[in-house]
Amino acid sequence: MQDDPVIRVVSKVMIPTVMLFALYVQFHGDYGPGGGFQAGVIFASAFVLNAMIFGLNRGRHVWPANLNLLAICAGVLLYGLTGIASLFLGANYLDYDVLGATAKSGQHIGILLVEFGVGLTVASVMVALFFTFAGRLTHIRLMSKMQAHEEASPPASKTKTKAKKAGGRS
Amino acid sequence: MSALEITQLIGIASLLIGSLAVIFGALGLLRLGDVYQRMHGAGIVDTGGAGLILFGLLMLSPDWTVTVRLILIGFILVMTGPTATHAIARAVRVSDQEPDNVSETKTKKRGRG
Amino acid sequence: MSGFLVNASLISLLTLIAILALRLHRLFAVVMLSGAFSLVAATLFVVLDAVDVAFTEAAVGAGISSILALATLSLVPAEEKPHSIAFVPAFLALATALMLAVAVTDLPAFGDVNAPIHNHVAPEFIKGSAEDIGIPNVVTSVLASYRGYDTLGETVVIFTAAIAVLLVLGGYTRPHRRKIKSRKKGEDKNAG
Amino acid sequence: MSSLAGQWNYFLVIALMMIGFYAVIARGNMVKKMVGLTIFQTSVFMLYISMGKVSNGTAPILTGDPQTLYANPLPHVLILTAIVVGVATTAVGYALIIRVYESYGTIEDDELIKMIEAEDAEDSEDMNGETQSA
Repeated sequence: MQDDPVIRVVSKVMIPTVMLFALYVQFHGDYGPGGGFQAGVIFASAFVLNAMIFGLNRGRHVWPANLNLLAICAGVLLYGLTGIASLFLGANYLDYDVLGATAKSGQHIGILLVEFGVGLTVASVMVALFFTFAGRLTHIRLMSKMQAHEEASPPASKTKTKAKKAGGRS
Repeated sequence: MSALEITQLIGIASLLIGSLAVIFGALGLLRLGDVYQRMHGAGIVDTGGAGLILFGLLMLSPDWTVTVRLILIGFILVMTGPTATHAIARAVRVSDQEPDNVSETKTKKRGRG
Repeated sequence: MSGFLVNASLISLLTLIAILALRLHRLFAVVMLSGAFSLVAATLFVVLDAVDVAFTEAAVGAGISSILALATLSLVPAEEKPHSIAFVPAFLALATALMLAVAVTDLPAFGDVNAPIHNHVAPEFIKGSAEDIGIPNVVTSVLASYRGYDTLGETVVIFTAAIAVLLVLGGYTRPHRRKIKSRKKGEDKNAG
Repeated sequence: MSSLAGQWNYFLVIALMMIGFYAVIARGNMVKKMVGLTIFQTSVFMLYISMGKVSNGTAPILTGDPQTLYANPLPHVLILTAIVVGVATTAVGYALIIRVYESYGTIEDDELIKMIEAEDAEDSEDMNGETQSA
C-alpha cells in the first residue's frame, strides 16, 4: 500500500498520534481509565499499522526482532525486580510502601514501575505475535530454500544460491 | 429564550439528526448492491452520523476539558474515517472486483433511445 | 427500567452477531463479525460501569485479535465446509443452559447494593485507594498494588504465550539466514 | 418470582454463552471453533462484570464525594487481565491451527480424524509386516 499517497500521508499523521495516545493512557492510568495493558496494545497497534502500510521488511527495521525479544523479557524482569527491590528494602515482595520517602510516594513509584513493565511486555508481545504470523510465508520460503540448498550437491548449490542472491538484490 | 437554551436545542436536534443518519447509513449498508454502493452507506455513518453526534455533544458539553476532548476525537474521526473508506475501495479495486454494471446498462439504454 | 432496555438491546444485538457468525461459512466475514462482537461488548461494559474493561476490550478484541485472525486466514483456507445442525451438541448446550439458569437463580439480584460481593473486600479497596495509595482510579490501584501477585502472574502468562507462538511458528529472529551464511563460508573453505 | 425478575441480565448472558459453547463443540472448522471460544470467553467476562454492577453507581474512579456509590472494582481487575491473556492464548491456538494446516492440508475436524486414523492403520500394518518378516 506504500504507493497510495492518501494512506501514506494519513498514516504519517496517525502513527505518532497513536503513540502519543498510548503514552497518555500509560501515564494517565492512575487518574482515568487506562494502564499498562491498554497502553501496550495501543502502542503495538502503531507498529502494526506501520508494517501494514510500508511492508513487513521496513516494519522490522523500525523495531528489530532482537530488540523486541529483549523488551519482552525486560518488561517481566522490571515487574519482578520491583518486587525484589522492596524485598531488599525490608518489606514483603511487591509491597511498594518502602520504595519512596513516604508510603504514598512509594506506592506511586511502585505502581508506575509495575505498569511500565506490563506495558513494555504487552506492547512487544503483540508486535512479536503480529510479525510472527505475518512473516510465516517468508519463513516457509526461506526454510524450503535452505532445504534445497542442503539437498543439492555443495559446488552446484553454491553457484545457484549466488545467482539467486544476485538476482534478488538487483 | 436564552442563548444557553438555544445551544441546547441545537445540540439535541443535531444528536437526533445524527442518530437518524446512522440508522439510514446502516440501512444502506444492508440493502445496497455491491461493495462500491455499500460504501456510500458507510460514508453516511462516518461523516454525517458521527460528525453530527459529535457536534451535538459539543453543544451540550458542560466543561471546557470535555470540549477539548471532543474536538480531538473529531480530528481523529476526520482523519481516519475517509482513509478507511478509501483503503476499502482500493482493496476492492486491487482484488479485481468489477462493480455491478448498473450504470453501464442505463447509459446503453439511453444511447439506444 | 431504562437500564434494562439498554442492556437487553445490546445483548440481543450481541446474540444476533453471534448467531450470524455461527451460520456464515466465509471465515473472513466470521472474523469481522467477531471484531464487531467485541466492539458491542465494549459498549455493554461501559453501560455496566466497567470503563477500564471496555477500553481493553475495544483495543484488544476489536483490534489486535482481529488482525491475528486475519493473518491466520491468509495462511489457511478461508472457506468452511458446510455443516447441518448437529443435534447432540445442540441438546448439550440447551441442557447446560438450563443448569446454569437454575444455578443463576441463587445469585443475588442484578445491581443489588447488599450483595455479598460488594461487602467483603471491595469497600476496603475503595477506601484504601484514597487513603493509603492516593490514586483516584481504584482499578489501577487494585491491579498494580493490592493484587500485584495476580498481575505478575498474568504478565508471565502473556510472556509464555508469546514464547510458545515464537517456538511453534518460528522465523521471527531469522537465525537460519546466518546459518546459511556460515555454512557457505565453511563450503568456501572446503573448496579452497 | 421477584428474584427471577432481578436476574434478567444473567439469563441473557447465559443465552449468549451457550451460542459460543455450541460453536465450540459442534463446528468442525478450527477457526470457527476459535471464534466460538472468543464469544464464550466474552460472555463469561460479561457475567463477571454484571456481578460487579451496583444500581445507581458509577465507574470506580474516585470523585471525592463520600456519598457516591462505586461499582465493584475487583471483577474489573480480574477481567482486564483476562482479556489480554485471552488474546495471547488465542494467538497460540491460531499458531497451532497454522501448523496443523501445513502438515495435514486441512483444518476440518472430521477430515483430520480420518487422516490420522489412516496413518495409524498404515503404521500398524507396517508393524505387522515387520514382525511377520522377522
